[in-house]
Amino acid sequence: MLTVEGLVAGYGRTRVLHGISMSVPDAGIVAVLGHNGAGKTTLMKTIMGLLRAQQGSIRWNDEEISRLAPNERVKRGIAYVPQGQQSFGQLTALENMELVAGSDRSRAELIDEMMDRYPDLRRYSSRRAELLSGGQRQQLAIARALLTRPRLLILDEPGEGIQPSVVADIRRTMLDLAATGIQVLLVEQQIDFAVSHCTQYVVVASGRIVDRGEGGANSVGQVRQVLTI
Amino acid sequence: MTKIAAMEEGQDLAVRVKGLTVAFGAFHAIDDVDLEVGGNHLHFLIGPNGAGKTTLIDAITGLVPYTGTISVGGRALARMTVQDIARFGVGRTFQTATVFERQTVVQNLDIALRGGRHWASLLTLRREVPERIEEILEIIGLAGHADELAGVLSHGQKQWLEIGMVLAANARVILLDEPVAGMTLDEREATGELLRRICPDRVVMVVEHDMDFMRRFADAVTVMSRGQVLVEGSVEQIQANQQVQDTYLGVAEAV
Amino acid sequence: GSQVSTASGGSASASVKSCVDTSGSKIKIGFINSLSGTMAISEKTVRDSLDMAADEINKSGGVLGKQLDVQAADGASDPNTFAQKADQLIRQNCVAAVFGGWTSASRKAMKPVFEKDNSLLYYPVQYEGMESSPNIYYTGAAPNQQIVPALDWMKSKGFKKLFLVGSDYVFPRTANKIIQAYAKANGMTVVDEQYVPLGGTDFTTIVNKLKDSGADAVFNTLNGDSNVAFFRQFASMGFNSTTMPTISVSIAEQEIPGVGLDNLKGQYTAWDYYQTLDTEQNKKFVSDFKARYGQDRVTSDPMEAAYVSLYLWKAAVEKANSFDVDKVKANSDGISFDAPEGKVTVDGENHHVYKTPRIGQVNSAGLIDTIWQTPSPLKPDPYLKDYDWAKGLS
Amino acid sequence: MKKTMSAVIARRDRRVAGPGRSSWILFAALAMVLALAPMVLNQFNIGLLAKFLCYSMVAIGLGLLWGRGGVLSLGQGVFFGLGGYIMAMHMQLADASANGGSGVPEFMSLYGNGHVPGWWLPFRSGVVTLIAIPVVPMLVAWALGAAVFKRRVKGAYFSILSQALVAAFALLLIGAQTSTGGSNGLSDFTGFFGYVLNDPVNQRSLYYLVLIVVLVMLLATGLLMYSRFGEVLLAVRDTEERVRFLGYDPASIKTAAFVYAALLASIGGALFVPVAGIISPSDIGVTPSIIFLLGVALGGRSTFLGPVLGSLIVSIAQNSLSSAFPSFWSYLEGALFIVVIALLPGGVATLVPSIRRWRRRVSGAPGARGGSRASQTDAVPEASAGELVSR
Amino acid sequence: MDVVVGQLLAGLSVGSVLLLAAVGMSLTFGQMGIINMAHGEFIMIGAYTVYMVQQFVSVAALSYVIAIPCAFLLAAAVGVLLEQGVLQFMYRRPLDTLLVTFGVSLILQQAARDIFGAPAVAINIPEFLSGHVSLLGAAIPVSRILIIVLAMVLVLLVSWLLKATQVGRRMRAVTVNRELAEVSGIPTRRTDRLTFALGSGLAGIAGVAITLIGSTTPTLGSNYIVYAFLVVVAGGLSSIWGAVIAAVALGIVQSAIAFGTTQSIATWVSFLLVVLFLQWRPQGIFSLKTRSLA
Ligand SMILES: Nc1ncnc2c1ncn2[C@@H]1O[C@H](COP(=O)(O)OP(=O)(O)OP(=O)(O)O)[C@@H](O)[C@H]1O
Ligand SMILES: Nc1ncnc2c1ncn2[C@@H]1O[C@H](COP(=O)(O)OP(=O)(O)OP(=O)(O)O)[C@@H](O)[C@H]1O
Ligand SMILES: [Mg+2]
Ligand SMILES: [Mg+2]
Repeated sequence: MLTVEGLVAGYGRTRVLHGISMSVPDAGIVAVLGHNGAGKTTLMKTIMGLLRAQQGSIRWNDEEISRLAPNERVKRGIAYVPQGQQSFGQLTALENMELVAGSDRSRAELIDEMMDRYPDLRRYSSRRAELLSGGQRQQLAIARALLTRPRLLILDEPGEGIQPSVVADIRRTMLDLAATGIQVLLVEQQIDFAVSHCTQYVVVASGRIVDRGEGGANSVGQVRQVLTI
Repeated sequence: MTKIAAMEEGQDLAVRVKGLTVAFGAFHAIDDVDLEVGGNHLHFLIGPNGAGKTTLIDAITGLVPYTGTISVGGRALARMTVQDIARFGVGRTFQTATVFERQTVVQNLDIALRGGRHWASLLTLRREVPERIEEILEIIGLAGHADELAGVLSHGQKQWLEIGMVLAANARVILLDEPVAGMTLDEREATGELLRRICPDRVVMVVEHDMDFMRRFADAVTVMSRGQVLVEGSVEQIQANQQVQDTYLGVAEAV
Repeated sequence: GSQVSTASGGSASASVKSCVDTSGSKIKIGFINSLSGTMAISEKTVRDSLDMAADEINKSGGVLGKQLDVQAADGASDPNTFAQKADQLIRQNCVAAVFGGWTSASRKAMKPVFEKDNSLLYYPVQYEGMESSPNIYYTGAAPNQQIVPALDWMKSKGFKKLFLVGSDYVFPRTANKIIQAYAKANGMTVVDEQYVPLGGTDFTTIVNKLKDSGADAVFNTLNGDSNVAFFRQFASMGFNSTTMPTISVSIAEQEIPGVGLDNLKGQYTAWDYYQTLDTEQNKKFVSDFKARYGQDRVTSDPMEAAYVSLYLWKAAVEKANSFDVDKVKANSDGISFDAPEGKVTVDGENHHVYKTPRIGQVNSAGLIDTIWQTPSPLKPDPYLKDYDWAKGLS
Repeated sequence: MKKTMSAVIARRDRRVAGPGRSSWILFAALAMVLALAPMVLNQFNIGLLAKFLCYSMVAIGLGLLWGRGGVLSLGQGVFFGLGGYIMAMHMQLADASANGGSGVPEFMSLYGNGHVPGWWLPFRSGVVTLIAIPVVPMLVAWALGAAVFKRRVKGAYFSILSQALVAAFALLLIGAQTSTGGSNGLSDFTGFFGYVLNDPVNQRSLYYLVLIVVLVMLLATGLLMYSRFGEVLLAVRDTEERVRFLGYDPASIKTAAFVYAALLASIGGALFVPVAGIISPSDIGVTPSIIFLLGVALGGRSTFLGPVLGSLIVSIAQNSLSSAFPSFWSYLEGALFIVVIALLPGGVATLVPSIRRWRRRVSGAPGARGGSRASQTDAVPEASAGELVSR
Repeated sequence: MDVVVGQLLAGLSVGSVLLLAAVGMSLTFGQMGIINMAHGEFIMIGAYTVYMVQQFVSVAALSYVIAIPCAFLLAAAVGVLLEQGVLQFMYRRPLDTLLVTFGVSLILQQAARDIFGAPAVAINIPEFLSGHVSLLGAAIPVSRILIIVLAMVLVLLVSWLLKATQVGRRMRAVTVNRELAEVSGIPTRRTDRLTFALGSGLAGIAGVAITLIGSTTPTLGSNYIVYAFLVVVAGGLSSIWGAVIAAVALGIVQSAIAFGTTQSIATWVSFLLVVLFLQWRPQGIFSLKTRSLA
């Protein structure tokens, strides 16, 4: 269970988040929606520890983690797929995966599993990541996150720049994961999909939560309305 | 510095690609592609990840070496440098928005506006915000952010700024690499309208994975796959194509 | 301002007014040595012996009854800094005379300053010669008091084929020109002449060349650190003092441990002073120095020449009974001093001093024994005017 | 969105490029102080100040090249040296032929064969010399810049190359002893274009000449910095490849800045010779070339006046501290590099706005967040727009 | 013939010294992007370690055996101090590290001068290292052979570490994308420190070896720094094998020129050759193509 309370954060002197409170329950998907520049990515970065929380608390399974280094948070079971198809450009696709997976045998199997899921990663496993296409890199990023065996997976617009069939696949993966008890925190622009499949949603505007509610197809209209205002 | 005369108003602008091959070692990212993109409409380029769409744009803008010919408005681009192609009037945006993060929005646009002008104009001071930039600021909806550093803009705002820069540079051929990725529905709508507005008298080619967006705005579509052109045609034709559904759209879209 | 006229452009010096203050109980003098940078290694030792001399003089009543007030400057191993600091010492600190400098570059840089300000510099290091300034006294060896005697000695030992190795700067290049001329006139041949950049440590090629050259001796004008690398390479290719005698003109006592006694034992040097000299004055000098700076310290030729320079100035001032530069100069000729190296005498004509050239050999204690010396102090001849073979040199 | 007219004007105002009013006031004050300095300083110190001003010319050029263009040149000594040696050769030849002399500089007869090498001869002419001082270094910089930048050698690569070049240049000078004076360099000058160098009145005139040159350079650099060229240069620094797609050739832009910096360095070197009376390889080697950067960094590398002020401060500090405490100065110099670059990357100049901001915050004045002037924000060169925490 | 062999060997040995000086740098500069101007001073620390060890251990050979790990640790410790104290705040502006570390080098040099004095200190070289062996008719000093071997061992070690171990992968990943590394669960701070310590430690070992051929003075390292940078740059940052080729080529070219002309000209020409080489291959011998615009 991830609980965020009164979170205030920003870049240098500019505040972006003005007191965000929300929580991700032990099972299910929480969708974060909002316009460009609303602060969604900033919120994810703060939860991961890339940005310091100036105020407020971040609790993960009854532990205060807002002072921990990002890699410590990963160790505790939070994984993050940042926006923008990021990967370690100079390393090959395989090295990218080995990097987070360690070296014991079960991990090797896990990598194999990932490559089954995303065949391009197998095909181009020895190509340097920066030479991959945007979509291939995104698949790699998700694979990397899953390799840390997270209990909470944070996805920042995972479908961005991905071909529709793979997006569908990613979504399926996500729903599968959610079904196996992994919590998912999803930033998404595709309101229809996000709202209808999530358990809860929040709408962020100018660094504040302006609306929240239960997920489901019925809520789509409501969210649409909030977002067009 | 060789002077490249920019394309003129009313000139035939069409981008013609013939027998284009881009090879990285033994791997052909683009393999013998023929393509023609005409002016005055929104041309979409879609295809699976890794199909070679970005590489195609790279080739047109002079970033990667290739064999075959690419011409714009009848002029072959081979052997022109990146900057000469840009001066000639070919503008592009990038899959991950690249703007001058530590300069303000106005400065970004001003730099774009000056590209390719006579060097002496670089020695002048910017005494006020040029009219054209004010206009563009309104068009791209960043008037309220004019004095902010581009680095603090959100992802989507940066993409708008990039489009604005291409407009400021007065590009006649505009190649956009996933311009609406990460935008909300209404922002996509706005961007689409924006593209509609700029496309008369220009060639606008958009690479996109957002099918709703494509359906709504595309006048013509080219589908690439594995470095080759799969099909070309209208939105309806594309959607009806079985191959496109298999390799690209997948089940989810078919639903 | 004044333009250069057809009359003498450089004689502005006569009109320069000195600001030296002789009214109080103290008189200011300046020491200028590199305390930082690459030359600090050598020049610091000179500063030490200058300090000692100043203290001695002050203890024994000063100069003309005035205590020496030392103004210290750092030349930072940089000619331009030497020039600037010398100017500062003269015009800002108003010193009566300045002592120091080491490299030719530093001296060349300071020379115009002393001439324009009409002040005095005492320069304590052996050098390449071909110079004499009305405002500088050179208390180190002129070429005829070091290089030429070394060559005479080599000739007497029957060395015929010389291999020259040096650092790439003025002193080695000029010294080697002299050697070439000497060899030509004396039936010797120079089989090769090699230079490394200052501070260079790569001697593989040079030693390979030496091996194939058929030389029977090496004349070494390498500076400082390069000697270490040279002698290491030299030794590891199987050379030693018997298979390939080497005479060095820049290795003094203090450099021996760093170069490595094993590599140097039995090799030859040419100087005018060694710590082992058996004179009363030297015994006192060495023991005073050790008492002051530590028993493990050694003394060397430039240190001694610096120490002597302060006493020579004192003697000239006292003879002139004035600190005035022109008067000191007028009274300098023939001034002599019983130095640790023996009697030294100022030559008023060329501003150098009479000194006794000595060939030394590195002993197993890491000091240098005198194995040959001229019977009496030699008249300095910076331009080698008295040597026929040197006619074409200047 | 509706705005009142005044708000629009105010906004436009802020978007106009150029140094702020306080910079001009500071500039005027600096010019004033330096112009009046000879009234209070003695002759020796005037000479010293002139020398420091010559160094600061190199710094001004670096401010544009490094601060704006992000090109860290460790090789400005090459250009300082070119200017210096060209001037020195002329002065040597002029001295040697004055008073019916042989026309051969003394060191050539001492170390060489007594002939003036052919490539010295053009510099007998004062006109050729005055043309060569700007032209030769600019050509060298252009050739180098065009070659290197065109091949997209940048960042650390360029810095290291430039360092190697200056090392090679110094070696060349030292090696060519008979024609360059070797490590001794060239010194012992009496006249400067017909004027006796040693004359106090002439020395004062020389000081004013140097001062005027510095002020002109400052003005020119300031204008360049805030011109569109300056903005493009900044863009090239941050995202070099991106500007290509807007029709610029980043190599040309960087080369232009490099050539400009070379020009200033060369003039600095040329004036240094009559002022200091000597030029030698140790004035232009690896270390001096890096020390030039210290002043620039201290004053604020991308500010208008920072480089000059910083380099004057460093020169004065070095001069006053190195004699008294030679080892202390080495430590201090090292510490300055560390502290300034690591903690104050914008130089002391950036302290001013942050102090002002702090004062405003303390006094609780409204609009404390306002002033997002471009000139203020980009004074912090590398601090990323989003300062992320790292433990 | 034996002249050619002799010069080739000479070149090889010169090259291996350069390589030794550059191995550590290929980690700190090549991998981390830190332009460590104080690298030469880490070499110097290694050299003085030999001197210090010899104060307690009089058997020369033994003292060298002890000095190698000591030098590694000492240089690594100073490296960690530097990384912790300053460099960790500067990963976002790599070019600035050049100047900061230049400051550090000034301080370390002066400190050495104050502690050990300016003149070269006496170092005892093991008896068996001061001879030479004949190879194909040319003589080559034993110490040089040792240096060649040492350089090769270190290179192999480093390249194995980078390519084949998890630690090595992490080292590379952290420089590529620091933030991404952090959120991927890599302990970036620890990795940085480790990489820098390793690079500095290797410089220390190089220092031990360099006492065999030159003098041990406070400025010892600064003689090698410009060259070491050139070697890494010409080799290409991404690969240590590039540095190997560059160092050996530079060594051989330099020896060849030195044989025909003088050492000064050789030094000068080899600088220019590197500049020209970079004209031809701007990213070094082994370069990576990249798609990114930054
Ligand atoms: N590095 C930064 N430095 C300063 N301000 C920033 C930075 N990154 C973002 N911001 C500011 O924070 C605000 C929120 O940005 P954020 O990236 O969190 O938005 P978002 O909701 O993720 O938008 P998008 O949907 O476009 O990704 C933006 O308006 C922007 O001005
Ligand atoms: N420099 C390069 N070296 C090797 N392979 C490359 C290089 N650049 C691109 N590729 C490969 O070429 C193929 C096409 O890449 P491209 O970026 O054009 O795809 P794309 O169609 O834009 O995909 P996406 O929609 O995911 O952005 C990919 O498989 C990519 O890995
Ligand atoms: Mg976002
Ligand atoms: Mg793409």
